[in-house]
Order: sequence, then structure tokens, then C-alpha cells
Amino acid sequence: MTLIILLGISFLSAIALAFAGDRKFAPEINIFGSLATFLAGIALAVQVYMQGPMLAGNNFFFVDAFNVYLAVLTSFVSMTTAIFSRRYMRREREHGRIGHWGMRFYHAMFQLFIFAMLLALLTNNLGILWIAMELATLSTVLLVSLYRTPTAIEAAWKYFILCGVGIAIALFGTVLLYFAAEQVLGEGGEALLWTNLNQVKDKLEPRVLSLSFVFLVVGYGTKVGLVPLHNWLPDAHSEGPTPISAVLSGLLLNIALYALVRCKVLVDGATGTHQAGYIMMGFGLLSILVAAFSLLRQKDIKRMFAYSSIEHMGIATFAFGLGGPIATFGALLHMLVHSLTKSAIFFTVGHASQMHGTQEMDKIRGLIRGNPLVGWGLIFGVIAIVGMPPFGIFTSEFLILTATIKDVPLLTPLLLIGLGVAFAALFRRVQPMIAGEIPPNQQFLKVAHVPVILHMVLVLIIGLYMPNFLAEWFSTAVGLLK
Amino acid sequence: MEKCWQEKGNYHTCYSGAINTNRHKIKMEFSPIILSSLSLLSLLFAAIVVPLVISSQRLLIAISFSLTAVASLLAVAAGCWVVGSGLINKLILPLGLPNLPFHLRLDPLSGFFLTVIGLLGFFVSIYSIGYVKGFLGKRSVTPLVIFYSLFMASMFLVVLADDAFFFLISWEVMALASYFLVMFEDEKTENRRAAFLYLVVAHVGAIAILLSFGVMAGLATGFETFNGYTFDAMREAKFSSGWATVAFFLAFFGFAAKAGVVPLHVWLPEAHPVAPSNVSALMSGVMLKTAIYGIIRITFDLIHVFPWWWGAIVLFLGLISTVMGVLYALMQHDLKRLLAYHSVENIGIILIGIGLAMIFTSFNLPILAALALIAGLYHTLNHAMFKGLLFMGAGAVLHATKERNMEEMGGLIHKMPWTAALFLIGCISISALPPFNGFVSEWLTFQAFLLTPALPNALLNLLIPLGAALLALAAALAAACFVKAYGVTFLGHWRGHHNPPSAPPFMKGGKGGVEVDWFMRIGMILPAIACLGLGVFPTFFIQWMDIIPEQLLGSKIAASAGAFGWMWLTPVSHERASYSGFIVFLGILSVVAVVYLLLHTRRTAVRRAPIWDCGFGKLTNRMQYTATSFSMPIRRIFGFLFNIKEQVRITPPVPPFNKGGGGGLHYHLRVRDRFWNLFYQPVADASFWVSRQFGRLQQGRIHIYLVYSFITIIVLLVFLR
Amino acid sequence: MTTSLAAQINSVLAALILLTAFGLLVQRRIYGLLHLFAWQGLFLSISTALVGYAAGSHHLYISSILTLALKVILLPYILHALIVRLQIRKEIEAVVNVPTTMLIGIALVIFSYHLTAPIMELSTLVTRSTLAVALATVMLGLLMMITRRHAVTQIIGFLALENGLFFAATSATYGMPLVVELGVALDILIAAFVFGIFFFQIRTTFESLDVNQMAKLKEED
Amino acid sequence: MKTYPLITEILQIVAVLILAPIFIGWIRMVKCWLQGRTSAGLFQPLRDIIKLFYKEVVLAENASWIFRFTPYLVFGVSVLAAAIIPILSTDLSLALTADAIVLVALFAIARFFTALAGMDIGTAFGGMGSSREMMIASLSEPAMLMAIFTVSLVAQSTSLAQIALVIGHGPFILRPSLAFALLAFVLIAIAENGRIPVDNPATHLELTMIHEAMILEYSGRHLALIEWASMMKLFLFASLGIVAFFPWGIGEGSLKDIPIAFVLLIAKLFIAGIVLVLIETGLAKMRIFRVPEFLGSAFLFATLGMLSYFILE
Repeated sequence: MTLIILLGISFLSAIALAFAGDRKFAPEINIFGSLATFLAGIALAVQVYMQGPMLAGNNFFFVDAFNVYLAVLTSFVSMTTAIFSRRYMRREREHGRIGHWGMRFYHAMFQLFIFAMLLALLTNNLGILWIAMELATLSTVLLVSLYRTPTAIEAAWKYFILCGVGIAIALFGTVLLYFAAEQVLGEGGEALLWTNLNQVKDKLEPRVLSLSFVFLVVGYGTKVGLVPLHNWLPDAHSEGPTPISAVLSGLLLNIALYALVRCKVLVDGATGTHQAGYIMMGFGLLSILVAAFSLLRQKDIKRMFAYSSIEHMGIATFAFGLGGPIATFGALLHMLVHSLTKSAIFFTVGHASQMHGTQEMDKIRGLIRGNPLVGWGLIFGVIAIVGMPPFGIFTSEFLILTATIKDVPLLTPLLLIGLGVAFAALFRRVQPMIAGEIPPNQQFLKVAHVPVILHMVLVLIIGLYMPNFLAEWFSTAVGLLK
Repeated sequence: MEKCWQEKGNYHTCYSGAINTNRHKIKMEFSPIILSSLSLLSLLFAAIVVPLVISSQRLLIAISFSLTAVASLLAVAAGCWVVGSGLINKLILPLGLPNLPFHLRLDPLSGFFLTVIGLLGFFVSIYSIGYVKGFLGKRSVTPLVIFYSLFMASMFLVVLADDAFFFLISWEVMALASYFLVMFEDEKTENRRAAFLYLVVAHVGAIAILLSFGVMAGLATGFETFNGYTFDAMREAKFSSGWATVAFFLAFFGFAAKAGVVPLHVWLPEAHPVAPSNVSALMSGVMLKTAIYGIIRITFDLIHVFPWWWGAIVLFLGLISTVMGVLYALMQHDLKRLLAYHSVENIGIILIGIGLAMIFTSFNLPILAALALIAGLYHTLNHAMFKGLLFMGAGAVLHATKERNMEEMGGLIHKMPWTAALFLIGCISISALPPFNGFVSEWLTFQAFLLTPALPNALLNLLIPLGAALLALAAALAAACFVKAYGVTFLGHWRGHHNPPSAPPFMKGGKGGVEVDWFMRIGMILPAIACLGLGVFPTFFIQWMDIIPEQLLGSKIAASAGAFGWMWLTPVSHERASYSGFIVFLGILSVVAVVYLLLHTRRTAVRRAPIWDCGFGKLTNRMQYTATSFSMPIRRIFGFLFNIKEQVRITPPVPPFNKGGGGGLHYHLRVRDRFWNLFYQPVADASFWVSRQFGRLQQGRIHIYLVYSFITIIVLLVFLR
Repeated sequence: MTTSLAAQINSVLAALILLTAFGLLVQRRIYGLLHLFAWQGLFLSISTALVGYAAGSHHLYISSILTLALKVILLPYILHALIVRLQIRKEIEAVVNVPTTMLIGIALVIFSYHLTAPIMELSTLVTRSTLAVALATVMLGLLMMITRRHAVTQIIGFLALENGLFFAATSATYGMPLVVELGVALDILIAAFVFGIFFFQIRTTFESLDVNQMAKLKEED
Repeated sequence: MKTYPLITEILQIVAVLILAPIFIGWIRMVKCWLQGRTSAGLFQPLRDIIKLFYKEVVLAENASWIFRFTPYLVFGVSVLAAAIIPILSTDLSLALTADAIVLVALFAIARFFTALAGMDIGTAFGGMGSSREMMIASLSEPAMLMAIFTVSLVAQSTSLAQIALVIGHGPFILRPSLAFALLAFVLIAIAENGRIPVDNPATHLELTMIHEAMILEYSGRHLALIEWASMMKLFLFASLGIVAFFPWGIGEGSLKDIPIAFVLLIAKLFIAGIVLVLIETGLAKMRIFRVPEFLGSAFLFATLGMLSYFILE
């Protein structure tokens, strides 16, 4: 029941917002809907925590430790993003960057996007998972081109085509999976249910599954932003409105990785080898390195953080590929803290670029003096994102790195290079932005305090004190993903 | 509640658990670790609560720094207690990961470092009350207060942490807090550049340390649980020699980056000078020491079995740092930068002690190893005192003159008599001159060097004495450097360019010149007294800290070191070598006094006269020897070690010659760190090159991107078959 | 109609789908492309119905009708309408020349066969041999997207690629579960609206639908 | 406390205080003879010092307390060193205060303050002298340490008394290591005491001065103390050489030895003075940038001494 409410709220809010349009209370509806979704998410989490994994809706939905935390995370970040976007989008509207149709569209699609992601997370059916992923793409494509500038349209087009193709390839992988499952589970809807597949995964034909994994990894990997399938990501993140960048970076990538990992479990079970893991490690490592070095040459602030997202998805993918209790634990944690941190960064980045009327980093200066929350928020966000304690990303990177050096010590120098370069690149750019005197082009801005503070405090708490329930979820999830 | 158990190296220690999870009974009792926790709590209070509650900046300074001073004293008390009693205290905080709570452990080694950090922290905190007032009205001091307290707390935590996770958290928080402190005056480009460089080096080093812990934890437990991350598990683990080597050198790299060991030192002379001086004092005085702590902890405690060549490498790098540090220091004319390079030198000296201790340990000569280790540790303590003092003195000068360039100073001894006298004590101490403390530790290091003929290795027998010569060279160069620093800054006439000496740009005029206030003075007087005390009564302190080698190496030197009474320091035996700082001090003092009295029995006339100008008659203050000219002979001799660019530009005279058209002679000298071009520039260039290459991947056309997907599928399919 | 006859007819249809895929790859005229695409959809629809009949899984009839409605009627109609509204030139050119493209296409077919051959042995379905064709169609669709520089052709390539997926789903596995099929159809419908909007946006912003104009966002200097 | 060491201690300090100017007088005398001049007599340096004590002190206007304090300190350090080196007897009450390394450091502190005093008045001369002095010192110290190292290898100790005992009482062996060390020591002693060819104590020519440049502004009792101290320094270096290389005859624990030790000391110093004069007369003053080579060879000899200990002995 909670499940239906959870999904229903966002869907209904989408419809309501489509009608509300550009009215004054639309942002409040948006916030309220997201808040309700979040509360439902918490209720679901409590339920799962109390009762353990649950199947619902005629086996259509499945909630276990792995996806429930992502569901709560998704609803939480969407709530804070909604809060953030109230002020942010109002400002954009005032400055005439979007019209009233744009606002209507923005609000409706935002909720639809949340709905799609929650559906992708909670469904038990791999086919529905695919559909939800596609829906998530389609609902955000037009948001990326919301500003109608040539570059925005270009970015959206690339996003649309590349992710469309990618996701289509993933469907082929799903078909192959079904093809193999059919042999064991028989025809019909049962053969695409993850819970069923998971039970018989060792009976599935390994060759088909490894073939299907290729398509799945390329397909969902495109969505995750793995190099060399990542090219849409920096464009889409830098050209869309900042709230969308925040949820794209913070949530959508996670969902895609979630889908990939769900499939990997099956493939690993069937093949009995570590092949899928190696593929993911390869992609992960390549992503870390390419993204880290690309960070060095960024001039656009949102684009830079988009590359940082690629890097972090690379780390998580690498860790999932590495496997083992510590690395998997680290990867799960990494998904959580990265999404919290990255969305917080995008919030501050959004305000910073609004203050200066540009996304060019060379023109953004003196943030701490101009607006302490934005300045300190940005620098602490970056400190967190580069993996420095006491923030949560350090914890996950600590676990992942130590696991790496134990299992594949020869790869650690590459990781070290990647992390070091990414660190230097980010700091090199961010430091001048926060420091110094207020430049003449800076304007005063009313900013949304709550989202940034909330996110950073959470990341800090996770870094210093991980609550027991979270660790239990992770440990259970580690067991599931073995 | 106390139970003795067998610690490594058959040494009995008594365990008094503060909160002991291993035991059924949980009991709080007053113990050193509780004391240090109190200290931490008050620091956190100063960092978090005080700035929120107090809005007046002036009051904030007073309250926060008083709190940090109290906290430092508590830490000193805890440290002294634990070193004095040899207790090993543990505490587990219910934070961190569920299966990996934060472990704290206070043993004599950490207690010693706690004392060092706390002691200087105490002095600097007092000093800061006066110093930070200088920023009032110019900028908000709240960040300084917050990060200062955090910085202190994290340094304490680094030496207290007993698991890899918590250690790294403290370690990185320490780096971050100091990063923000370096950035404090963030509108200056050099501050930002230095802070950036500092943080990058620190973070790369931290990753290396992390990897080292990864090696040790992975090998200790195989990672089925989180328990492997505790230092206890690492202590118990047996490492294969290959992995132990990897772990050690990763950790050494990381710690060396923090300590500023050549060639990883480049950040240090950038970051330390630009930070506020109280922070520079802490960074140079004690933050670098946490890296020393890390090296000792990893080497002697966690790995504890190692081949001699590790020690040889540590020794070698220590020597290189010592000599390069002092040579580069000699070339500086920025007072704080000069001091920063001297930190490189002194870290080198400490590493020499540690390296020798490692060599002795690996050849199973524990008594000699104990001597070498004590030498290193004692220098750690000494360096904290005199470098703190010197940076505070430099801060006082900066406070008064708003100038860091020595070439623009001079004659300050008349304007700031207190600062001048205290700075002189620092100079003497750091130049390793008796009877002050720097000499004692260098002398012990020399003694350790002189004992190397006992090593059963012919190569080491021949090579290590040359190291002693290098150390002697460094010590003498350090003396030269401080003659220069002191002479140019405090002696002679004011040589400032823009201000005639009649009206130097001092902050406050009036009687007594521009001397700093009493908080700053006390902050400097105390370490000066410590410098003298440590130099004159070394036996007390060495006996006190003798527990550390006893626990780490299973041997101590106190039996011999103090055998001849407290006045004489006899590290091995009195036939071998002996030194009495007390008698040296007393002897010189009494002779001076006697001679002075003898010569002043009758009224003696002293006539003041202008200096002899050889009949030239037009001496100006610009004709004094400058810092640059002072170091010229040494620059010429060791020129090959520097990246020197020397230019003399002559402007021809233009008529009319009588008024300002006399032409000019401009001398321009730039001495750069060679290591920058050798190691860092290539790395940066390579990174940008790779980055450019990777940039080509993203070349804009969607077809190309589709081709990537296409090729990826094909390649994966081909490989999977 | 026996099962084997159905299988034979299905094979013929597979061959036709492959042929249309090649046709799409080399067709220069935009209306020609539309026709070919509609034909491909039709073959797909018939094939789906046939498989549904042969396998007795009746939900495939629904997918067949869906395919017919979407891919043979609706999508070509929308595209046609768009082309008219946007006044797109009728002639378009391929990036890579035709013989090379054909050769690459043939290589892809061989590769697909090589790849799927071991898998096909595992299946007991009569229509299993069509899996290679399905994969080849997917690959050819991708190839088409790579070689063409017009937004509309790229979309047609994308849709052809999806046809291949559908074909794989129906012929290799006797269809995915119905709810999935419906969902996929819905997604394609939404996608159609999205690219429709896009065409307008691109057209108004860039004056033409040549995607090569859209290469501003890049890392190269 | 035993009385004997205390008595010898006092005797020795007094002896050094008086003998040091006389030793300089002897050197000057020999030098005059060699140059065919008439000498001013053995006691002229002593007379000079006494004369200076009665002179008025003229201080530069800018001189600070450091300038005034330095002479006392330098003198104090020299007296302390005189109390430590076992010149007359190895059993001195202060012998344990310092070993060879501390002794080097004691001279270093005197030099440190002299250099500061040179900087204090703010003339170019003072600065130049300080700069050069510190440069030379920094090069001579490693060489000095290597020489000490070699000797301490033989004696198994850096304690001066112990060195004298071991070398004086052991069987007489011709040790190449000690020969090298002695050679190095002589070179270092020349450099440290500002003798030709490193420095010329007799000149006030601007560009060749080192030690003199630093103390140029001193006068009266300050100058007297400094001069006296530097005389003692030379004397102490000579005694140090005697202790380390020719310790035969140094007293050991009874007052009876003292007269013999005293006589032998005079004899040894007699020879040392002649040797020094021969070196000084035979060589010409070097350019300042040749000094590194000079001290480099001292270092080389000392190192060779150490190597030959390990290789040959």
C-alpha cells in the first residue's frame, strides 16, 4: 500500500502540476508533493526495516535492502531539489529565461521524472525497469532543452539520441535475458521477475547471459555515463536548468547503476565467473581516468561537476565490479553520499551562476564574501566530493581503495592517479571562485538555505557516524549482491 | 580493574581501560585518556559552540584562544601522565562505521607527541590572543578561530587514533583545517596558490597512507570484517617482506609529503609563510611532527620487523632534506620562508635519528637504536619549541612592520627589545649551539652516528660517517643562516626602501618602539624558557621519555644516560661521551659575570660615536650588508644546487647628471627550487597533455559518439566469445 | 498452417526485414526512407502475428496490432506530417559512401550470425534462427544512425533499431510479457512526440535539420 | 668532591689565560726571526691586552646590547673551553662537561655572537666579515667532525680525556688514520683561527679581512677581551691537537704529574708555534673563493683517515 502511495503521489503531482501551470502556488505543490513522496518513502523504509524484503502487487514490486535506501534517497533529494528550485526557477522566470509554458512543463516533468525513477527502483520486472528508465530519459530530455538556446538543444538532442540508442541496446540485453530465462522458468511474465530469476540464476545459460550482459552494460552504462559512452552527460548536465542537473547527477545515474548491478547479479550467478565484474571494473577505471583528466580543462562550472559525476560513477562501478563485502559496501555507500553531495554542489553552483549571470568559472569570484552559504557550501561540497573526511565520500572511497589494494593491487596506481588528478583539478578551479573580493558582476541573491545545509549535514553525519539501520541495509544488500 | 599483560617485546604494561568493550564491566575512571578527551571536547566547544554564541569578535578571540590554551594544557597533562607512568589507555567511541568504531589509544609514544603538540599549542594560543587582534577591523576572525581549534583537535586526534579509518579522518581534517588557515587571507594570490599546492600534496600523500593501511589491513585480516582496520590487528599480523615494503614506502611517501621531506617539500615554503604567524608556528612546530609520529608508529609499532635498507633510505632522505633545506633557507630573504625551509632541515635531522634507529634495530642493536630514536624524538620536541618561538617572533615582526622581506628591515632590536631577545634565543637553539636545546638533540644524533662502527656491515660503516659530516655541514650552515636572519632583521639600521629610517613604518609610535603586547610576549617567553630548560636539563626529559624506546624497541638508555648524575648526559657511558648543558650554561654565565664585575669595579667610560666610514662620509643605510649579499659566498659555492637567475641591469646616465639622471644599477636575483622543475612541472605538464588527449574524445559530433557505442559493443562481443 | 510452414514464412519475413534494413541504410530520398520503414514495420507486424499463431500465445496478436498501428501507420504519418510542415529537402546524402556502408552492413550480418549461432542451438523455438537477423537489424539501425547526418534519418534509424529489438523479442522468445510490450509501445509513442518537438526546436534554432551543425559542445580546442 | 681535580682545573685555567698571549708572542717572535725583523718580545701581546683594558670604550651609535655582550661571551666560552680540554691533566673536575663535539659547538657559539656583533653596527665591513666567517665555518665544521670521528674510532670515544688516555697509554702504533686526521686538523685549525693562508690576522686591508672585519668597531676592554679570547682559541686548538695526537705526558691523577706535564706542554707548544710559523711563512694568503678548496682537502684528508681506519687497521 505504501508503495502505491509512494508512486501515486508523484504521478498525481505530475498531473496536478501540468494543470497548475505557472500559477503562484505551483512550486509549493511541487514541494508538497515531493515531501509527501519522501514521507511515503520513509514509511516504506520503516516497513522494510521492520519486516524485511517484501513483494507486492502480484510480485510486480519488490523492495529489499538494496533498493529501499535508493528509493528513500531519491524521494529525499527530489524533495530538497524541489525546495531549491522554488527560488531558483522563480529567478529564472523573472529573468525571462523561461516562459510560463516552460514552468508548467518543468514542474510536471520533474514529478514525472521522480515517478519514473521510483518505478525503476521498485519494480520487480526487468522489462518494467527498462520502460521506467526510458521514461526517465524522455521526461528529462525536454527539460534539458528548456532554455531553447542552441547549445541547450544540441545537448538535449545528444542526450536523447545517445541515451535512446543506449537504452534500446539495453532492451536487447533484456530480451536475451528473457530468452535465457524462458528456458528455465517457462513462458510468460514470471520469467522477467528479478526475484524469480535470482532464484534460478545458476541454472541460466551462461553464454546467453554473458552475451546479454554486453548489451546491458553498454545500454545502462550509457545512462550511468561510463566512458566511452559518457559523451552526452557533460552536455546535458551543463545546459539544463540546475535543479535538473542536480537530479540527473544525483539520482538518474544511480538508478542506471542500480539497474546494471541488478543484472550483474544474475549474470554472475549464471556464469559463475567474474567476467561481468571485470567488464565493470574496466569501464569504471576508464571512467575515473578520463573524467579526472577531463576535469582539468573545464571552464564551465556545471560541466566540470558533470565530469566529476562521471568519475564518481566510475568509482562506484569499479567497486561493484570488484565485488567482495568491503568493496560492495563501499559502492553502496558511495552511491548514497555521492548523490547527496553532488546535488548539494549543484544547488550552490546554481546560485553561484545566478549571482554572476554566467556559468564560466573565470567570472565567478568572491563567493564566500558575496554569500557565505554559497561559498562555504561550495567549498565543503567540493571537499566532500573529492573524498576528504570527515564527509561520507571519504568513508566509501576508503573502503573501496583498501579493498582494491587487497584484491587488485596493480590497479591502485591508476586509481591513485585518477583521484589525485581529479582532486587537483577541482580545487584548482573552485578555490579562486570562493576566495577573494566580490567582483563587480556579482549580484545579491536570495538563496535556498535548507537544501544545501541539509545535504551537507547528512553527508557529514554519515562520514562520522553511520547509523545502524543504514549499515544493516548495506550489509544485507552486500549479501544480496554476492 | 587493572590487569597486566604481555605487550610486544616482553614488556609489561598495565591496562586501565577507560571504557572497555572487551570486558563485561564498563567503568569510567579518571585516566589520561579521559583527560585528553576533555581537552578534545573543549577544543570542539571552542570550534563549534563559541563562535555561534559570541558575536563580539574581540571577545571571541579572548575566549576561544583561552579555551584552546586550557585544552592544550589538559593534553600536556594527559601526555605527561601517560609517558611518565607507561600506561596504555584505550577508548572506543561509538562513532564511525558500525563495525568499525573510532578507536583511541594513548600510549607513551602518542603521549609524547600529545605533550609536544599541547605544549606548543598552549604557547601559541596565548600568543594568538594578542596576535589575532591585529586582524580586527580588517576581516572576520571567526574562520580563523574555528579552524584553529579544529586544527588543534585534529592534531591531537591523529596521535590518539588507533585504527586506520579514524587516523585518516583526523589526518585529513588536520590538512583541511590548516588549508583554510593558510587561505585565511584569501584575497592574496600567493595565499591561494600556496594553499592549493599544500592541499594537493597533502591529499595525494593521504591517499598513499590510505593505500598503505589498505595493504596492512588487507593482509592482516583478509577483509571479511572491518576488524582489520584497527592498529591492533595490524600489530598482530605477519607481513610478507614484499608487502611490508610496499606498505612502508607508501606510508613513508605519504608522511614524507606531509613532513616536507625533500623532494616532497615544495609546498612547505609556500604554505607556511603565508599563513597567519600563529598558524605557521603550529604548522611548522607541530603539524609536521604528526608525520614523524606516523612514521614511527608504522615502522616500529605496526610493522616492527624490517630490513636495514629501509632505514638507510630514511637516513638518506633525512640527510638530503637536512642539507637542501638549510641551503635553500640560506637563499631566502623572506623571514618566514626562511624559517619554513628550516623546518625541512629539522625534519631531516629528526629523520636521521629515526633512520639510524631503524638501521640499529634491524641489526638487533636495541640500545643503540634507543639512543638514535631518543635523539630523533628529542629533536622533535626541541624543534617544536624553537620553531614555534621563531615563527611567533617572525609574527611579532610582521605584526609591527607589516613586512616579511628581511631586506626591508633592520635595527629592530632597538624598537622591539623583547622580541629581539626572544628571537635570538630561538636562533641560538635552532643553530644547535650549546647550552640551548637544539644542540642536545643534534649532539645525541652525532653520538648515534659515531656508534655506527658497531654495525656488522662494511658498506654502512664507510658511508654513514659521511652522513655525519653532512649533518655537521647543515648545522654550521644553519648557524650562518641565522646570523643572517637575525643580523639583517634585528641588527644594523633600518634598511627599508620606502621609509627613511627616521620614521620607520611601525604601527604604534611612542616610547618603547613597537613592541608587541604582553600576550604575545608571554607566548614567546614560555617557549624560550623551554628551549633553555630542555638544553640545560636534558637528563630529566630523556629519562621521562625513555619509556618510548623501551616499549617500541625493548631497550632504553636511561640507565646509562643519567648514570653520572642529573647534570651529565652520558648516552652510552661516560667514557664514551658526555655533555653537561647545565655546566656549560653556568660556566659561561659565571665567567661572563665575573669578568663583567671585574671590569666594572671602577667607573668605566663608554663613549658613543658614529661608525667608522673610512673617511667616505656619506654612508647610508642602503650600504649595509643585505641578506642577499650575506649569502653570496655560499650561493657561489653551492650554486649548482639551485636554479639561479642573476641579472645586472645598468641604466646609462642621462643628462642632466646632477639631478637624478645618474643612471642606475639594478641587481636582480632569483633563486628557485630546482625540485620544482625536476619533479613537479613535468607532472603538471604531463597531466595537461593527457587531459588534452582525452579532450579529443569529446569532439562534439554525435556520430562520433555513436561510433564509440558501436565499437564498444563490437569489442566487448569479440572479447566475450 | 503447420508450425514448420509458419517458421518458413517467418524466415522469409526475416529476410525481408533484413532487406528493408539494408534498404534504409542506402536510401537517399526521405520519402523512400519512410516507405521502407513502413514496410519494415509491416513485415514485423505480420511476423509477430504469425509467431503468435504458431506458438499459440495470443497476446502476440495485440503486439502485432500495436506494431501495425504504431510503426506502419502512426509513426510514418507523424514523420510525413513533420517533413511537410518543416519543409525538409527531399534529397539527403549519406556520410560514408554506399558501397562501403553496404560492406560494413554485410560484415555486421555475418558477425551477428557468428555471435548468435551458439545460442540459437539452445533454443527449442521454431523461430530461433531469426535471432541473428534481429541482432543484425539492430546493428544496421545503429550503423544508419552513425552514417546519416540528418535529424529525421537519425530518428528513422533509431526506430529501425527498435524494430530489430521487437523482432528479437517476438521471434526469438515468442514475445515479452504483455505489460512490457505495452510499456515499450507507450515509450515509443512518447519518444515520437519528443522528437517531433525536437524537430521544431532544431528547425527554428538552426535553420536546418543537419545534426552536424550541433557540434558546439566539445572538449577539443 | 676530590680536591685534586679542582686544583688542576684552576691551575690549568690560569695557565691557559697567561700562556695564550705568550704563545702568540712566541709565534710572532719566530715569524720576525724568519722574516729578519726584530721582535717585540714574548710578552708584547700580554702588554697589549693590559693596555687595552685601560682604554676608553668607543661604541658605535647604533650598537645594541649584543655588541656589548659579545666580548664577554666570547671570553667566557674560551675560558670554559680551557677548563674542559685536558691540557695539564686528564682528571679535571669539568672534563665531563663536554666532549670533542661539544667543544666544537662551544667555539661555534662564540663565532655566532661575533658574527652577530659584526652585523650589529650596520657597516658593510661587519656584514662582509660575518658572511665570510660563517661560510668558512660551515665548511670547516664537517671536516672537523670527520677528523674527530677518525680519532674517536681509534679511541672508541669522543671524550677528550678518554682520547688522551687511550692514545697516550696504548701501545705506540703508527696509524695512517691518525696521520690523515692530524693533517686535516692542522688545516682546520688554520682556517678556524684565521691564520694565513685563509685569513691574515695582521692586516686591515678591506677586502682580505675576515675576522678583523667583524671586530673592527671594537675598542677598549671589549677589544681586549676579544683579542684575548682569540689568542686563547689558537692556544686551545694547539692543545687540542696535542691531546688528540701527542698526548704523552699529560697528567693523570696526582699533583706530581703536573710539573712534568707543564714542561712537556711548553715544549710541545714551542714546536707547534714553529710549525705554524713555517706554514704561514711558506704560504700566501688565498682568495676567499679558494678557501672551499682548502677546506675541501681538509675534509678529504679526514675522510681518508676514516677510510684507512676501516680498510687498513
